[in-house]
Amino acid sequence: MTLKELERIRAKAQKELAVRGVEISPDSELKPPRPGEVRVVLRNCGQIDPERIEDYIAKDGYFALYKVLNMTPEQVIEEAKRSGLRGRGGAGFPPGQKWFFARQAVASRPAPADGTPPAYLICNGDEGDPGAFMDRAVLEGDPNSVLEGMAIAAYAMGATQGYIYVRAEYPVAVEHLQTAIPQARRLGLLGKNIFGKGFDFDVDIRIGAGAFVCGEETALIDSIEGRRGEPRPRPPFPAVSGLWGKPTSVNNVETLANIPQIFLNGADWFAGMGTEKSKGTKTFAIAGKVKNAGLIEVPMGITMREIIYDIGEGILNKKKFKAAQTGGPLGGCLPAKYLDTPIDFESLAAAGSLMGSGGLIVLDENDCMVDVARFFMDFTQDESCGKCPPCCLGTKRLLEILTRMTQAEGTAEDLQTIEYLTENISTTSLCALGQGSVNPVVTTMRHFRDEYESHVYKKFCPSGVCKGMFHYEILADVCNGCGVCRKKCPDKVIKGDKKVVHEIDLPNCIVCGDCYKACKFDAIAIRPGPTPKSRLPERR
Amino acid sequence: MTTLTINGKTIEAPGGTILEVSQANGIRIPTLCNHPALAPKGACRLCLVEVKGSRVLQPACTFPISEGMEVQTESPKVRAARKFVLELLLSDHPKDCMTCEMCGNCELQDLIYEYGVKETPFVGDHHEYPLDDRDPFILRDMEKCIHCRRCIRACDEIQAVNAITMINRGFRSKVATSFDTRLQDSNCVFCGQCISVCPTGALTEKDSHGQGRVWQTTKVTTTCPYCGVGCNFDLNIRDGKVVKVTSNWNNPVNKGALCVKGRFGWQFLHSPDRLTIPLMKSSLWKEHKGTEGAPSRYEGFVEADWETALDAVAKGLLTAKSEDGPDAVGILASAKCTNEENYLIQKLARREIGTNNIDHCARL
Amino acid sequence: MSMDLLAHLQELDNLITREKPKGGALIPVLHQAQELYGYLPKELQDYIADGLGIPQSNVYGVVTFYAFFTTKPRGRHRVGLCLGTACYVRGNTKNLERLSRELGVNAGESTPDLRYSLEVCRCIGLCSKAPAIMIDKSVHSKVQPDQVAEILSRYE
Amino acid sequence: MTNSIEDLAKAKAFLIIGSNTTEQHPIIGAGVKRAVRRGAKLIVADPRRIELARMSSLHLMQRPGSDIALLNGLCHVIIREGLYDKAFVADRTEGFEEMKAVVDKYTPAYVAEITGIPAEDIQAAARCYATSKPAAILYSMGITQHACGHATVMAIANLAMLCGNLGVEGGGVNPLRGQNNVQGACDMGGLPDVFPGYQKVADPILRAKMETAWGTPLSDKPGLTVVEMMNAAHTGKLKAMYIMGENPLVTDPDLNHVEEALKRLDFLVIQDIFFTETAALADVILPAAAFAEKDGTFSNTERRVQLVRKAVEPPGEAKPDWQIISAIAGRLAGDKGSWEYDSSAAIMAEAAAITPQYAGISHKRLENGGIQWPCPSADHPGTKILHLGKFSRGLGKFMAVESIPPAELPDAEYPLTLTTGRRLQHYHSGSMTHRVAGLNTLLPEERMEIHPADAEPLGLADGDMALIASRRGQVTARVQRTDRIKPGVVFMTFHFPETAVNLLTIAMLDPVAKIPEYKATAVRVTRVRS
Repeated sequence: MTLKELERIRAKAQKELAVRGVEISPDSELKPPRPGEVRVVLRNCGQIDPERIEDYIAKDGYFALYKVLNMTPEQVIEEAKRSGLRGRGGAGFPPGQKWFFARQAVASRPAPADGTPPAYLICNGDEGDPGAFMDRAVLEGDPNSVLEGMAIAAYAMGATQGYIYVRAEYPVAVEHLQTAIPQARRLGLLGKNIFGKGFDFDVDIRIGAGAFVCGEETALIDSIEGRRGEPRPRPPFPAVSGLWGKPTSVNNVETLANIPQIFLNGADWFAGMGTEKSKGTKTFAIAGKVKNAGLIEVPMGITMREIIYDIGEGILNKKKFKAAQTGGPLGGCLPAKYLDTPIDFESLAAAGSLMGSGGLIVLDENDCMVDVARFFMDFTQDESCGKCPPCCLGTKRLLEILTRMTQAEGTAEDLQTIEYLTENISTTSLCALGQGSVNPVVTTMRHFRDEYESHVYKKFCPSGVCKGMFHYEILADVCNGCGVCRKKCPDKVIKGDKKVVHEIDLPNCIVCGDCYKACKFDAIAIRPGPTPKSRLPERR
Repeated sequence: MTTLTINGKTIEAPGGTILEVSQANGIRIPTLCNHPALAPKGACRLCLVEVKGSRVLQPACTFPISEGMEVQTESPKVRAARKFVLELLLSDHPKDCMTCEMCGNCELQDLIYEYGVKETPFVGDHHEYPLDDRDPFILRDMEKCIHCRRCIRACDEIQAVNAITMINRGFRSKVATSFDTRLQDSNCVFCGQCISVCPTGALTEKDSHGQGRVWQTTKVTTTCPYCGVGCNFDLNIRDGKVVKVTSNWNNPVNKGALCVKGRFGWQFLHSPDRLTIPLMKSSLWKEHKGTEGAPSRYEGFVEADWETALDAVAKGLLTAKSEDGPDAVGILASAKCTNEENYLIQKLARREIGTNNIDHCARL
Repeated sequence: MSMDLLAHLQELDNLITREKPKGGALIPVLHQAQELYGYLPKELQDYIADGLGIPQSNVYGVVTFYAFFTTKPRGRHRVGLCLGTACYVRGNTKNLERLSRELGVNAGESTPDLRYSLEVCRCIGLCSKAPAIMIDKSVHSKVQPDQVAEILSRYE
Repeated sequence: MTNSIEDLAKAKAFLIIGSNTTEQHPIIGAGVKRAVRRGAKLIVADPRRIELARMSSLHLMQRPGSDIALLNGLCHVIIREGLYDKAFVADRTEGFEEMKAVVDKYTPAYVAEITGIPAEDIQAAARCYATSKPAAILYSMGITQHACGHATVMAIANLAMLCGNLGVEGGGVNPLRGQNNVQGACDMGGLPDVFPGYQKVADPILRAKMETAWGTPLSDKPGLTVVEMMNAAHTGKLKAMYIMGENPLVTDPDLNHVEEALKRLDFLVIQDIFFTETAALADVILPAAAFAEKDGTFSNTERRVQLVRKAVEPPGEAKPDWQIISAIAGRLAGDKGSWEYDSSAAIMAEAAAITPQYAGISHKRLENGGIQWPCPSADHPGTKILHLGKFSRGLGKFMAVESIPPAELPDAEYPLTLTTGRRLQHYHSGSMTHRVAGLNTLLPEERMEIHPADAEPLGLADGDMALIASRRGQVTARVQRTDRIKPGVVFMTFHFPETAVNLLTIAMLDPVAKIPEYKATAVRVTRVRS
């Protein structure tokens, strides 16, 4: 492949794409850009056919790689650093740094005699955070941008073999990569002596098998090596001793998808976006109790209010905003008072949460924060690898306490024990999963302690979630006897004639909540105390 | 040389981990998953220390020292963290130390004691496994397993057998064979190396249960009587009887490793079948003593006193020598006996009988 | 060697010879072996262990670590209910209760006729379509409890 | 062993021939496995697919008794392809040309015919061994227990010298000795032709030295070996035997012959810790102490002399063998005083004084760990590797040897070849291990390994009882069908007296080493109707 050929392919493909066009399916989570959005990572998603490398080239694909191969690796690392790009996987560590350390490690050891690669570049596509799906969107919609990013990263750090680790839960993403990689090879954009610059690089796909912890880089490395994905203590860092003991850089999908753009448009262009410490754009997956859920990409520093109310068009059925859960299971729940703080790595961390991979789940007044904490603890506990006691046993104990609380069995000591556990788990656990696992609990305890106390002291779940800790009451002064609730009630325990105030036959009410959801006049209220029939849901 | 400070004390070391350097300088750091014969794992979190500039506590067993590093191994923060980990471990551990085979020889028990853990503040599920006594020699009480994986690593790093591994994930994980079968149904070779590194009562020598507490037994280092490798091990003795064989880690031949015969093949010593008194053919006894003699448990043999037996032996050998010459006598030394004994018996043959008809089963 | 191992022995052998030279072959082999046989019984795991020169225990350790692998036969149709955050707060637990009732099995189990197996999965990235259910490779978004029966009926 | 057990970690390649290392020498076996996992190459030559074969880069399944052909074949390829260590051969050896001339006809094709190993495997093995340095050769009874055992050992030495693998760390020719102190028993002169330290009884100077030391004239006529003694007893030349700690009625070849021989003795003394099969034929039985009941030393397979310490009292009136021997010798000498030793340390002191290799060894020194002989003086650290820099005889001599077929080849009447060996769970005649309950649980009875291809026509299913007959006797054993073993070969151990495999074996001896041919006996197998 030469620049000339690449340009010829681009010209041809651009014409052809203009005629053909590509339309987005209406139910896609990726709607056309909304006001306030700036698309860098998602720019091609839905704009091109992901299974045609020519389409990607039409959008200047692989021109960044050509440019990079005419620079020295040191210059590439410098440029990446200058752009201010920080890892999008969660920790926010600058990829340029990772490449730099890896490159040093490669230089510090003799070239392998057995012909094995001197170093590896791994693309972490094990997008495990519940509520985050931007990596899937990119891998499905624009796989080549990730491959090009990988090639550039590999050149910078000195790797000749790359692995892209994708969740088994993403079959389409895998398919599209399985198409994209051979296409890139055929055009000589992967393989030996790329662009005749003597740079070799190829990519293999590794499919995950359902273990959240494999998102942690050392666990991911073990998994690629064919073992149980159990994090190892660092040091040694992967940059020094990673995959099969070789220097290795693990970068996240979104991070790598940014790279080609940075080298096409220059570090300054990228650094021009975002805040002082967090440059560029960030994708967010908005979901939960928000009207216009979906995937967006916005400049760093935008406020949560803009995301939820402007782009997300506000809360579903006129409910009140209670909290935004950001950063997945290792992130936290932020109350209304943070709506106007600009979102970047620092501010979220300061608030006790995490940028994470950019999941943003909106919770409303009917979400119980104790139950949400229990939900996340159930998740991390289930996903804990079991290697170190603080995570394996600590999260188990936390889960047990939170479960008791949501079952009206919480005690005052439990509140202290929770604090004791969270404090120590975060400082003694081996890996980020264990250390961060407590954040959902810590943040809800900090911002919604009243809900915990209500559960413990009043045995009352004010949000009407924890079965057996509340009941419904029809407010006589509000009910207009429209009868909607009566019709909705599955067990037919709501009595009342048309236009007459209705009444719930409490002893027989199973507290399913259908009436509460159905009532358009907020005439049904959540009250303390269980009903005889309100049973507990089975817990897994 | 690297200079660092540990607990304010300036230390120079050529390199290594915080744990190694601390130990070399007489600073004790508690460990559970660490074992001198195994590669460090950093899993149990007992050896956590404060490293200045690091957000979280770091495991001393894997953390390499570096120039100017400042380490605290006993700060309140560190001790609190270790106590926390111990409380967690205790929340999923039987509290039957009084009847536990390892009582007094249990690393967990010692640390629970040292860190003053009286009661665990955590109530909740704990593992419930039946005592696994389906196999010979090795008794597995997985409720006492603290998941330090020393057994798994010994089976892998020392024996290269890999009969056991960690199965399942998180709280459900367990040390087991493929499909959690009996050891007999796996490729286990019953070397017992797993027992030798287990810090608790999870893995113990089945045949030694109740035979003696660690403080009731004495250890005698000796050389294995089986194959030609010449492994060393420690005989554990109580009341003049061998009750157990344990690894002897510091010898160049086997470095603590043993095979099934070396570790478990000692029971023949106290077999009721042992010969305990000289025996003579009844007829021979009569010839010498003119009496019937005391019947023995072996047909055709009577029990003899040493004097008579030895005289009879001397007479028998001398008769053959005098009647048919020295080479009418043949003597077999033994590859099972000591050098000294083999020296003596060949000297006996050559010097007292005057024959070179001396051999042993070297070739068998 | 039992019949059901012999069933795809040729493919299995090819697969092992193809993957073995690459590093870290075990997980790819397990993936494809599970495709071939539907599940990973001991005999199959031991055969793979032998073929790749990996201890049997390690293979089992890996199989039981990853949620995706199963040692029990699974239904023709894999009903995956997402309990990621979005789906959870959007009430997918109700759908789970309904699914269990309709199929008469708990999460992680298969129907006796091996038509369906019910699995709970952690976020399949369909958050904007929550609550979501994935059956085999097709997605059902914004599912309401009363739709469950009808959706199931589409899978023979 | 020319080298040390620790050394194995440094080997880049192993050739393991006639040794089921992980079962017979488990700790060395584990060392080999660790080395292989770290990337060392492994060639296994064995008629059975033993555990190590499964992790080997090459498994050569030779016919029992065809080892010389194989080894010569390896030398042939290495010489033909110029892969040998020319400097080493030139500077440190002699007889290369003669050897070259002999191995010349052992082309891979020719060797393939004799051994049944594919020619290309023979070439691959030769290249592998020659090109990875250092490379260690491990062998055991699978080599020595043949009528051609001694010659085979020389063929092994040829191969090692050819590639300069002697006198180097991680290399060497390493026989793995079967018993805990077989090395020591030989060192101490428990052999018919040598005094302690392998000093020839026929050598007048050495004999004179011993005569002075012991103050009496000594016989210059080399004595009889075990099997020769049995023959002599059979023919009436041998009248009396004194047997210490051995059980020939299980362990020796051609047991019917042995039993008859022992019965014909006028006088038999057995000194043991158990009432063995042989003891039943004795006139006097003397109860001895076991290893844990006495002090002394064992010498292991790497020539390391190590302490054995008394931990418990012998049962009843049993005594340490050394005390019994002195008591008898004193009576024979007619002067008990002349044979009184106050400790086994004192005996070692006397032995060390006349055994050059042990000159620097004393119990006191051994307190701080074993010492590998040769250890010529009290300040000598011992010798980890033999032949460093130079061979004991100066130049290493290539000994050209021709392939010699086993004494008894399979024929129409006895179509299968029986090869015998050991298993992990039991030991020798089992007098010790059969008294350990757990070991019996793990391996309760003998099982004859036979290839399905041989078992099928005989109608033998797994677990059937089979009658195994040779020209000398017959036994019955349970059948284990397995492709672990080469077709045409069956395998049994001698651990189970009730299945005394040595009723079958042939007392054919190696002309030099006088080792019986345990590893190749022609047998016939038939199904036993139950």
